[in-house]
Amino acid sequence: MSRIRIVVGPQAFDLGQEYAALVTGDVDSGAVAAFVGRVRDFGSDSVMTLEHYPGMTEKALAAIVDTACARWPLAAVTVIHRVGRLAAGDEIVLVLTASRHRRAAYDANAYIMDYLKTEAPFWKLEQNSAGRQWVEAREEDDTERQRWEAP
Amino acid sequence: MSRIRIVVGPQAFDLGQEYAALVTGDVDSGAVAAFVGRVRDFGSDSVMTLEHYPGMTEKALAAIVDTACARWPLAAVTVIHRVGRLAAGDEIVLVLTASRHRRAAYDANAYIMDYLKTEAPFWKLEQNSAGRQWVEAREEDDTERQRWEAP
Amino acid sequence: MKTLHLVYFARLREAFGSAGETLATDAATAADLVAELAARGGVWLAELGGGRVFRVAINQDMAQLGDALPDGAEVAIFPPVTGG
Amino acid sequence: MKTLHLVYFARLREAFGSAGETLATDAATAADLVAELAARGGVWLAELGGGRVFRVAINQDMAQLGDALPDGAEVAIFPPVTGG
Repeated sequence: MSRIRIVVGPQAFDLGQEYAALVTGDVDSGAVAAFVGRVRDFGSDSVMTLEHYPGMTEKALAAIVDTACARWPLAAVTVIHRVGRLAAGDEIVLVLTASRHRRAAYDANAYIMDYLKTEAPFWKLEQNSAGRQWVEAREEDDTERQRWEAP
Repeated sequence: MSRIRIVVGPQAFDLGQEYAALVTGDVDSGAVAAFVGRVRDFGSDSVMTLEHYPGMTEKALAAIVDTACARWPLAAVTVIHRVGRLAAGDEIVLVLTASRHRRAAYDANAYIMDYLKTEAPFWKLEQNSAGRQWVEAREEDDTERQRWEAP
Repeated sequence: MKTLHLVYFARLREAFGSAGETLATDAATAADLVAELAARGGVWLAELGGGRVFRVAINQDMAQLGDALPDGAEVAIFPPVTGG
Repeated sequence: MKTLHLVYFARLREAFGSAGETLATDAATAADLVAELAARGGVWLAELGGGRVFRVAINQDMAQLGDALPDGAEVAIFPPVTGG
């Protein structure tokens, strides 16, 4: 069984602390991959608001992580996604994957991010001095997800 | 120009601190990938000693990172590799890659690790109550490197 | 007649001026429901009438338009997701 | 005649009982040098005579056996690397 931690909420996270919590006492995971997604600057006074679908969000993330755990030998997975108001440079999402194998840690991490980007119900609203707009989904994200579905 | 930090030495590193140093003041890198390689437990009282080729090590790592920077749009890269005596659970290597693009951060990170594993002059000696032995190179590592060389 | 609990998110929530509603309907599938809502005209037609892309979830699972709607289901309609 | 600064690492350093040596030689290529060392017999032949895999670096760059050896070069011989 993989150790799984999924958090959705407004609180900031600390990569160092999450890494330490993931690996403490684990002398079998030779490989840990991490991904941090951050708010990019999109103009003066830029503020991003992350909306989500409470309940479904956690369910969707759990399903994605379970699928990753079935596909790769993972000792532990952490997924944290923030919601609410964020500023440029703030962290949005963290994915940590621990495995005996380097390739499994990398691939499972990218898999989780690719599915999170296309299946987990979060929406970004960008606001700055020029106005406000909902971020449009990128076709590229669908393409990146699809590579995991190839026969 | 990418910001590049390469460290080879006996000191432990702190993922959280290295991440913070990498991204502080950078509101353009929406994606940061990290990889941490750790000493796996290989028996009671296990101790690992990392030997390297001073001078060539730094040169080889710099060449690998430069190639990655030419191939992907990277804002910053950190590579830290420890040498000397390490115990089970200790961190050996850290690679951090920051980019505007998620896929670039992941791929450049895996590329650097794959080349580090096959081109950078480090050698692992394992010692425990059962004896001592130099770790043998794994064919798998060559295979993983070769996928970056496909036409 | 069945009862559905509809919820709207993000751009659609703002366009409809509503976070959700409880609806008594004969819609058998998600496609039927979407057609019924689009028939309201105005912003409903603009968003659900074919011109724009949207997603449907039934009881908090991503669904296809052909999927059946159980009585009492929570049905969410929202734009393609943009988290991460 | 040229002068080479040889360095050995890891398992080879231990097998040869030496971290390196300065050698006056006529070896034109890395292959010539390896043949000259293997001709010493014993552990040199065992490690460099074809039975085991090793790597060569010339002036701290990975090299092929056919590569030329400049006068004064630092030539390293070591097992396949196992870092990371």
